[in-house]
Amino acid sequence: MPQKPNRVLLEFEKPLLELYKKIDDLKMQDMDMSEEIKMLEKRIETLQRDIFSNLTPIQIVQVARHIKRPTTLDLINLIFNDFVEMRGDRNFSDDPAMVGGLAMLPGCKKSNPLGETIFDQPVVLIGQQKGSNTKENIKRNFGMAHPEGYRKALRLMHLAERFNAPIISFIDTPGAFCGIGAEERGQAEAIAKNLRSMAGLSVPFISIVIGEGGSGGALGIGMGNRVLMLEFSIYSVISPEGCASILFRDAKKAPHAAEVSKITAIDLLEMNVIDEIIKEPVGGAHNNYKETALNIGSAIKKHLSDLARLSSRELIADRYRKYRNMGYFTEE
Amino acid sequence: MPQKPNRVLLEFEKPLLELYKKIDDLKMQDMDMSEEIKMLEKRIETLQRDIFSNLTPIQIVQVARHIKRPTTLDLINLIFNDFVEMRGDRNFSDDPAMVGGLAMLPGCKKSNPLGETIFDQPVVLIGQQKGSNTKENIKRNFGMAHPEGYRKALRLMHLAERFNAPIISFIDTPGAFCGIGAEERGQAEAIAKNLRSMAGLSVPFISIVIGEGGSGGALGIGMGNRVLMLEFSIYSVISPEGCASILFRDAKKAPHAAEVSKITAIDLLEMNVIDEIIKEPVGGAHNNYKETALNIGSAIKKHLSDLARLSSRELIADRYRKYRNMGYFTEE
Amino acid sequence: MAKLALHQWFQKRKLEKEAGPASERLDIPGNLWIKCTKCQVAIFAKDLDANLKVCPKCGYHFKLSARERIEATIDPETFTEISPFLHSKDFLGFVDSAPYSQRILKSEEKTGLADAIVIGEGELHGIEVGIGVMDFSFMGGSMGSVVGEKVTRIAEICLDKKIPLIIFSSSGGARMQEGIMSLMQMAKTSAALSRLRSAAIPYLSIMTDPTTGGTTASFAMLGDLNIAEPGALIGFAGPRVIEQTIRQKLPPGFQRAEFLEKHGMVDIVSERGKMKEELKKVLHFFENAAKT
Amino acid sequence: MAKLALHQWFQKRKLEKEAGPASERLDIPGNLWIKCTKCQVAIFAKDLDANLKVCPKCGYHFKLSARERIEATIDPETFTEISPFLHSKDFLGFVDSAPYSQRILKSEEKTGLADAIVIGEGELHGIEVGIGVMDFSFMGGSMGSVVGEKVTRIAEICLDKKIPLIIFSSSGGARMQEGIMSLMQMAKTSAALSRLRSAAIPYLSIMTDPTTGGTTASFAMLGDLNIAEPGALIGFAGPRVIEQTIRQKLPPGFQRAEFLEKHGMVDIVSERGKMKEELKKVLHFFENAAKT
Ligand SMILES: [Zn+2]
Ligand SMILES: [Zn+2]
Repeated sequence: MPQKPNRVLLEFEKPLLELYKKIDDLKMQDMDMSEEIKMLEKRIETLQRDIFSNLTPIQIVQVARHIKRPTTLDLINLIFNDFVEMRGDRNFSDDPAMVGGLAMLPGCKKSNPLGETIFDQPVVLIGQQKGSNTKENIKRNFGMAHPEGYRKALRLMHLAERFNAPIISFIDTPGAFCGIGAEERGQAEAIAKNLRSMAGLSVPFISIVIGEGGSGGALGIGMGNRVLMLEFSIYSVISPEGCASILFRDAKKAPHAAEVSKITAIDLLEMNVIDEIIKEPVGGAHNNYKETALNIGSAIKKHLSDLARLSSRELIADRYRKYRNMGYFTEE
Repeated sequence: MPQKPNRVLLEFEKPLLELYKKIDDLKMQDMDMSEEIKMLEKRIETLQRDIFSNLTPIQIVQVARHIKRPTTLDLINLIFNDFVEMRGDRNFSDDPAMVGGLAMLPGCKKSNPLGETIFDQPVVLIGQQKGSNTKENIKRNFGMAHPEGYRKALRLMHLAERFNAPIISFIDTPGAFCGIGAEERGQAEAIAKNLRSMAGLSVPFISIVIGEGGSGGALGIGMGNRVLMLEFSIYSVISPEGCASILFRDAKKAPHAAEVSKITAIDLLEMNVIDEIIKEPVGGAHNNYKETALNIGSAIKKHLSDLARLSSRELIADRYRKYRNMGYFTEE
Repeated sequence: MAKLALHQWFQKRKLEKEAGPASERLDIPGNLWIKCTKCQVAIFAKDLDANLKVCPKCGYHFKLSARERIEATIDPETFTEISPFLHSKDFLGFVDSAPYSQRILKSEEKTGLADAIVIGEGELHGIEVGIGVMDFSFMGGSMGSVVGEKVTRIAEICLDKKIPLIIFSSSGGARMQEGIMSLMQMAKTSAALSRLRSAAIPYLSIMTDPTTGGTTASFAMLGDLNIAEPGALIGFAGPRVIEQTIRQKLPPGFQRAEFLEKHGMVDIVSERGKMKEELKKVLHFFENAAKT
Repeated sequence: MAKLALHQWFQKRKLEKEAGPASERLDIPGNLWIKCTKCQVAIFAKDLDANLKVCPKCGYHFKLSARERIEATIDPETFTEISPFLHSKDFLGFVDSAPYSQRILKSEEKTGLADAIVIGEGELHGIEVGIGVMDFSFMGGSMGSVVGEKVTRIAEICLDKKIPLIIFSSSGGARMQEGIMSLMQMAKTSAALSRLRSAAIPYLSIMTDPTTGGTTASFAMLGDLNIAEPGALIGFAGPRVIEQTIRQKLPPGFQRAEFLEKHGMVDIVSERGKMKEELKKVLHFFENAAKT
């Protein structure tokens, strides 16, 4: 007997529940119901498309944090070949909340007089790593890195620079971890040093927010020449809950905080904080890992090919210009 | 009533005891005995000169470890001006067994067409720090640094490089500390990284063994373009006691181990491991801090002025040549 | 008063001083006597000022305003303010208990500053420097677009003129009313410092009470020397946030300047009274290193 | 046999294999059956060899000789040994329970090696590499002048030919019979690696059981990737020295490869059977990075 799928539906996806149930029922029957099932699946897709094209900011927050949302390692394994994970900061420990290593990006294109060559591009990868269940999340500290995570990332960035490989960072964290050990070992120092170092990197650097872009913890690996965001991911200086409880003195006002703080991909594109939005499959990235990976892979290739035209000096200047221009003020 | 001085005499200095006692007695008397005292002091000096010109290796070990021997900070304060101590490895902690900072070396000379200019040379200082009594020694961990000590030293070396200041290191350690924390935080990694980094330093670098040069812990800050040694200091791959108990299976054979391992300044000069021996005052460095500091200061100035003629590239090449040539082997 | 440049303010203050008691004194409760926050002793206001606002009894360091800090640090008559008329923009139309635009106006009135930092050029014991001084009384020293822009400008000026940069931090972190833009100021300021570093221009960071959040995790931690005032609270997360996260009390002294020194993040903890002398020694070193 | 270069040894071994059972087998007690050091299970010698000397039951990694390691790592018929005739010199005239010169001779006879490392060039999955392999059975893999010189030579060759360097370490540390000169090999080898690093030539360090002392505190820890075999003891000080210093028992797993991985010192802990594949992936990355 076929098992019922382990679906995690968000509050606003509840309208889908009935349709899913119908499909499940049809599948239990002895007769061939594949035609009916197909029709139902189409209706689900239409409904999903409908729902996901009208999400409120707080609903996007929920999608961005979805327990089944593809993680950094999920995407790495789908997008790249021959991933070699590298561990440790060479100082204190290996932080499971931050992963990274070497990999090959297949299918890159280079134009030359004779036409186009297709080749595998060596890249250095870094990213925060969440778990897909509670046990994994505990091991990964819910994607909240300690200073040693940021120092591991920095080690990998310097390695990339030495060997002239582009860097791709995957951002997915509620924030850098807050705790006694993190403060003792210099969480602020680690992030600050990463920011300064990223500014000076001589290789192409692309950062992609794939879920939660939580404040300094996200930015700590996020100063790419290009910053991309998955359609239903968020990027903010503070979580909507944190913002609500500090500024509105009421954690329940998180939906309002999400609204006014402008943390969705569309808002950030408008403010030029990010460069491109990467489309998600119908129903969100968790509904189709492969399609998500495909979309991200294409975006990486496009931007890498753009950045390949810049010299080291130009890459640094490009990055400086980008961040130099951030801010709104008047001068009179 | 004048106090009796707090003298620490080594076993082989015992012949001096009687003379010291006589002086003390004379000082207690009501009459003016200064002439007699002067004579006795002369006899002491002669005897000291005699004793110290015939020290065995294990006796030199004792002088090198003398509790009253001037420490790194003692010497820094006597040789340099405006010392600014800098703390911390920006990673984990500040290691009191390793000190360092910025200072000015007064009285440096530069030749130019119009004659000689005298100027203050900015230098970056690093060194292991022992205590002058048990309490201080506990605070300083007897001059045995943890990985964070080596990482602090590395931070200072990189700072020196960035600002084009020569580096002077003072070596005085029984060795890098052996313990659980030291292993956990990568004692071997920290020392190894320092060795590689020192090899590539673009600024003049002088290392001076001022007391105990204990193995990798000493070398971890000791890869100068010039390596100097105070007359009664030692430099070895393992302590005589360690060598005796491992190779001769009897810790009491330390005097023999000291003998055969060739660990004194004269031995090391012969093997070209060091470049110069700095004379100590009569009776050893602990008998006259000022004279010791003066001698070290002169040596530093001489070698700095030599090294000032080399470009960054030449400094690195000079250092490479120096260490590249170390070793005895045959090839047939 | 909001649009008063600092040199004008000094001028005004001089006139006021000559005319009678400075009106700024009025915002200290009781005017003449001040109770020490730490040891509770009553201190005559004039004595406290004469002691650079350090309690003569217990050594507690009261907060200094940006102007007081500049007076205590830069040689008299040598300070020139830069970009005094940069103002925040309420580009999100952000309203919490009050609209952001009103908050800004209120802070301007209260402090006489245009935002939470003053930047300028001046001399310290005769050595030319670029300086930035944050002021906690302007919205808790929070970093928004103006703080980020001014830190970047003074860094660029130092790069251009090849003079050292000194920044005194005092900040509760990012200015949430500017959303993601406040976060991006961390990237912007760190990028500016990256250029200084590549050009071997010295940068001294002095952290005062309190320095937390995005300020600590960007320019405040990036000094060639990191210096702190005694007892200053310095951290990534604020202590309350950490207590909520780990659900336990924090040990005494946690996140204080001395704690950071012990943990390797700060080179020097220097009393306010000795700070200028300490800076002079360091600047003198760098000045001579650049010459040789 | 002491003066036999490795390619000659391979040749000899090939002949012996064709002629009958290899004489080297005789030094394994009982010849046919070997008891696992860890799980005590009896393993048929041929099976152990076929499994790269990893216990099929518990995964315990027996030590490999330099020659076995090269066979397991470098493509057949591609290895060329370099400097096979470098010999230690007893320049101190050092005598402990035996004169150093006699110890060397004995080790040469026992191992068929000239010192505790073999270096050479070869291919790994078709990628040209320089390789150094230490052999613990030669005076505990201790590093004296010859080890230092050979590590330096192979590094210089890799620099010259722009090919990656791979070193398998297995060492008790410095060779005390060479006094200070053994210490100086740490400086010498690290300086050679500094040149490789500046030239962006990849260096992979593989630490096998045991790697301690001066070897760990120099070239073994300096890989662009640090790799280790499971269960390998890796440390600065040996466990006995630490126990004597701190006067307490060490926790289980202390200083083992997995411990170092947890503490951030090792990138990859790789089983012997997967090592070559792992190295291939890494080398492939670097080869392509150098091209683009
Ligand atoms: Zn007080
Ligand atoms: Zn077994």
